[in-house]
Amino acid sequence: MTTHTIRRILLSLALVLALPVLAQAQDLIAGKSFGKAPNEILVTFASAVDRAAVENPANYRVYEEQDPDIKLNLESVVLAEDGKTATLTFREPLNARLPHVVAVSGLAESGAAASFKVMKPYLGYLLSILVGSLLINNFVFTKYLGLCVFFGTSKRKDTAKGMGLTFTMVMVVSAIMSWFFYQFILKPYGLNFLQIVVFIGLVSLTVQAVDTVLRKVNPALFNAFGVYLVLVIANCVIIAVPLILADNEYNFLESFMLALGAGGGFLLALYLMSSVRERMELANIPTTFKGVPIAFIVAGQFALAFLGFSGLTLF
Amino acid sequence: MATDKTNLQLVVNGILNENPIFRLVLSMCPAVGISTTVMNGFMLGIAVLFVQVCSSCTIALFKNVIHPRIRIPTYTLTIATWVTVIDMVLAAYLPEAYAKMGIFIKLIVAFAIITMRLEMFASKENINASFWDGIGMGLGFMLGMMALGFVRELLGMGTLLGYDVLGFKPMLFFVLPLAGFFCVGLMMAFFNYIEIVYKRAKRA
Amino acid sequence: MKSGESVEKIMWTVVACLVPPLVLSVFIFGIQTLIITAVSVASCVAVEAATQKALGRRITIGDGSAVITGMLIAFVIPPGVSPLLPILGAVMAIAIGKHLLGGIGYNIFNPALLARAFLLATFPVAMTSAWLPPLSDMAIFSYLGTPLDAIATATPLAVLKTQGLGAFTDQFGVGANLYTNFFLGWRPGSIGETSGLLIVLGGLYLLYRGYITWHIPVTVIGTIALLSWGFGGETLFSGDPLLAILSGGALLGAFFMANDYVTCPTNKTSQLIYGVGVGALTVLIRLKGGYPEGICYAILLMNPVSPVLDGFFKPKRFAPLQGGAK
Amino acid sequence: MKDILTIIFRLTVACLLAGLVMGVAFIATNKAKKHNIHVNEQKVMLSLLGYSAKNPAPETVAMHEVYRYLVGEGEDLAMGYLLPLRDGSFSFVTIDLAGTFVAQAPVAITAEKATEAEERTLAIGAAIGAGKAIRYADQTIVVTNNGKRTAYLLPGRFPGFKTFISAILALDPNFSILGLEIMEHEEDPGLGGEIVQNYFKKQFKGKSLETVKKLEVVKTPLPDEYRKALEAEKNGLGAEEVAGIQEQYKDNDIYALTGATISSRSVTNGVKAMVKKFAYRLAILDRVLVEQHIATSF
Repeated sequence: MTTHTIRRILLSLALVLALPVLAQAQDLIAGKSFGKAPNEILVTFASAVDRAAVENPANYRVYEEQDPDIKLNLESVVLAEDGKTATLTFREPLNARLPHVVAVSGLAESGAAASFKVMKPYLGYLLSILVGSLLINNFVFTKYLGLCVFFGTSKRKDTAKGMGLTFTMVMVVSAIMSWFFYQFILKPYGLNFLQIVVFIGLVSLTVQAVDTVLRKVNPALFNAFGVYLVLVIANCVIIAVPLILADNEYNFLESFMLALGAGGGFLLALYLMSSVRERMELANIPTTFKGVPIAFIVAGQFALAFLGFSGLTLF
Repeated sequence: MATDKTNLQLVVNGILNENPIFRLVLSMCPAVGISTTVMNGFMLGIAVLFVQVCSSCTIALFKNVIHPRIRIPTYTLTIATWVTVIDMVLAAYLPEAYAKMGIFIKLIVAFAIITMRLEMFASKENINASFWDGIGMGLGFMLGMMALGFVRELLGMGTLLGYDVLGFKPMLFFVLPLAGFFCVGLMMAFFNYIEIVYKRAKRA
Repeated sequence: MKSGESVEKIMWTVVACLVPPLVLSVFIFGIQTLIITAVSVASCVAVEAATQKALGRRITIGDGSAVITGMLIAFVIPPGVSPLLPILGAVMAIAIGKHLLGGIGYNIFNPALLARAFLLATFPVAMTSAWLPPLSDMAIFSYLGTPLDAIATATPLAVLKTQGLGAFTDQFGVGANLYTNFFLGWRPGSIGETSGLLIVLGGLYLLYRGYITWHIPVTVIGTIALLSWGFGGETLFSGDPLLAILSGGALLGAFFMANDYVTCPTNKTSQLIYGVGVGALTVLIRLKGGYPEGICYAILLMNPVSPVLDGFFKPKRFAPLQGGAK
Repeated sequence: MKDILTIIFRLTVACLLAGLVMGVAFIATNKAKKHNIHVNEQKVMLSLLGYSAKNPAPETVAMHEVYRYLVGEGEDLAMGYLLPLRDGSFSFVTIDLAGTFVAQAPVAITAEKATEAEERTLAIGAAIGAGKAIRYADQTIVVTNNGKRTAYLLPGRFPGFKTFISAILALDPNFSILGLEIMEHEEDPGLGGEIVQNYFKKQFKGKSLETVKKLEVVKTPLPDEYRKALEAEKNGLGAEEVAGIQEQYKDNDIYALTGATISSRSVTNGVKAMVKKFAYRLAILDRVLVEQHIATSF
């Protein structure tokens, strides 16, 4: 146990120590990104650089972060007219989903070297988690979770709004708590098998806390939303989110985005469904289909429409 | 209060009158999500049956010592414990089936049906009745899942329990999870129809 | 419906507007398209009659709404598919999409597009590959009985998506020649994707008669053009807006599907927002999504938003208009 | 007050009971779980090598697991391999990025514990000394028969159309592909999901290293006779006939799945990268082993 902990601390220390190296590179490099073509990396230098040195592919060493021993085949480097932006063209397409490391040497007169990471922007990744759980993998229409509550509370728009908002709130709070518990208690001590009990306990606790606080602080709001709180516990989305977080080893921000997206997606689904169901009240629906069966059929049609988002990659 | 129903009536009640999927409209998520084959339905059914029976018996056994104010947390704890147990057992001994169920095994913990049965039945009845009620509910769920699985596997893949029956795949649509919405809706309507016809026949 | 004319008359006018593109497509792809359309229309009418009879309602196949749905289903699926597909599509569109929800005027999603989404999920291979190359010699019977694999080709948008711009210009040319071909319909695609000219003419006639209003078609096409110009190219504002409008089903969707009376909002302001939504989602799916063409899903995704929009801009509860399902 | 005390007391007892039940179940199942996962993997691997229940692997066949690590010291990176030695012990060999031998250190670990990631990390850490950070990279299984190498098994993961695809690739000693098995994927059913079908994944069989290096995806339809040969199990084609057809197509590109070019391309590129990287690294490792006279068990 102890050696393990020490090793972990050492590892993080090594990472921190490596940071200045990366930071140093910042002085020389103003910007870097993957190019529009699949086999390009664009590098912008902070100041004008020696053209001959920049355009010499031998000065570069580019590899995928996970495979530092395998150098990628750099075909050519072209410096733009402004003398600052260089386009690195490779013989084969790059895998832009993985971070790449570019090490440059012998550039300026002092022979300055720089090593930096090229990867898709992290903010884009966070946003794609949010949009992913909101639309692309909408928990109701494409993951088929939380259906009992979904069908139960989507009859009226007001109910749907109340339920959706309460739900999103509880979801975010409980997901964050679960994340802390998972990262700092369950995982380090090998108690993964207690996941279910701990997560459901945290959810109940959150619901109870929100209930108490709301009752004291804003009784009006409590009267409006209090009834939904009990329903939240019986909803599988709320327990699914922590389980997914644990499975995917998301970090704090990513977990927050996922919870927000899942809650927002649930709210969206509920709201759309409720306005559709209000409209359907006037319709002459066959007796055997009245109520829940027709709601299922409509939800199925929603799911067909949501297939349109499948395969969407935003960033 | 003790139930006046016989054990058999309790079981039949769970399967027909109060079928968790088609009549009580509870625990719909797996009914839509993973009822793609008979085997999936059976496996999840077994897990639910196990959790329902164990939780019902546990609660019926301890009903006198459970403090009424912490009733619900106790139920949740009980269910979560048994779900954890079945989760670990399936992961260890049936890894392939477990992989197919994915997250749904763990989600049994949030099945409204189980909590509801504990609150409405097991907390008031003796162990024997609770056991048979649990069996009825579990079987009702399992049979509902298997009926859905039957339709979807046959129409979607042309197989039953993995054996090729039709020799061709009629409509891929039915194995897509979203077809679950349509299948559940149509089957529910079908059972409503049967009920109407049955009542009419009884009156006549 | 703004004009005081009868539902039947409007419906049959719409049908008439859809006939010229159909006739043209017979010359482009052969008699196959006519067979598919006939099967589709016949099965829609049959399913409508059967469901109405089973539900004990008045049979209204004479009003032309089922005919329109049938034609539109045929217009949005590849012409090389088996005739079984439009039959299944008809069941989805008419029985499940329309009559279970209360019949004409009460459907939430556009029935023809629902059928397309359903078929695409059920027969992904046929629905994405059974396109026919345009005939060069007017031999309209050429493809009859030929196995699908031997003739299947790819639509311009699919080529653009999977093989890039280079392959696209190789196959379909550049500049004025490309636009003319696309405008006249000389390219692989579904019936509704072929001749932009005839679709626009049909749409303009409906506008002239006052059967549809300009709000939705203009906003849909405008948004598609604007966003494709902005984001469709290598750099910002270098996309090709004209190509974006002419390729795929953008025109058919804008004129004949997005403004279907039942599934679009009734209020003018909501219609404008709705049109922008359809256009934006179309471009989003085309550029970033998993499918080459997005207008089908864009309209389906905006359909359930229309009651929400109407609720925002028209505080009074409204009753669905009678009739007008397309 | 008394009420609260009773509640707390009963809740504690309930939690203890629940903990007891779960703990017992955990202890009872944990070993079986690990064992079964291992057995499953072995089964897939053996089937890739052509062994099955009817045709079991002979006793002389052995699998040797080689774990690759990234070793970091300050900002320098190097490759580290945990190798099983002929005498049954383990050794950690560090090779720098240019391919020169750096260090060798004996690792105190048993064969059984070597299969567990945590145990390995601890043992290697102890062996190479402080100041160095290690990160697990991947694992290769070298298969020997009577001490001669017969195959390499490479578990790998690469991006697909939707999420990651994980697969096991089997190579012969000349790096020709013996087989490919898709373990996990989330591609669309009916489209990209078809990558698990024999008519797709068996196309990779028999491709030599040279072919794989240039492997592309073509959109022409899969020829009928080839498809029949690929699905020989289903239609009972004779082994010789199958071999003949396979031979004829062995240098061809991969025929894309209809409607799922992106998934087909993902798998092809993934396989390509796996084979190329492995061939490159193994050449270096083998050279170092010979130079340093390290007697590995394979």
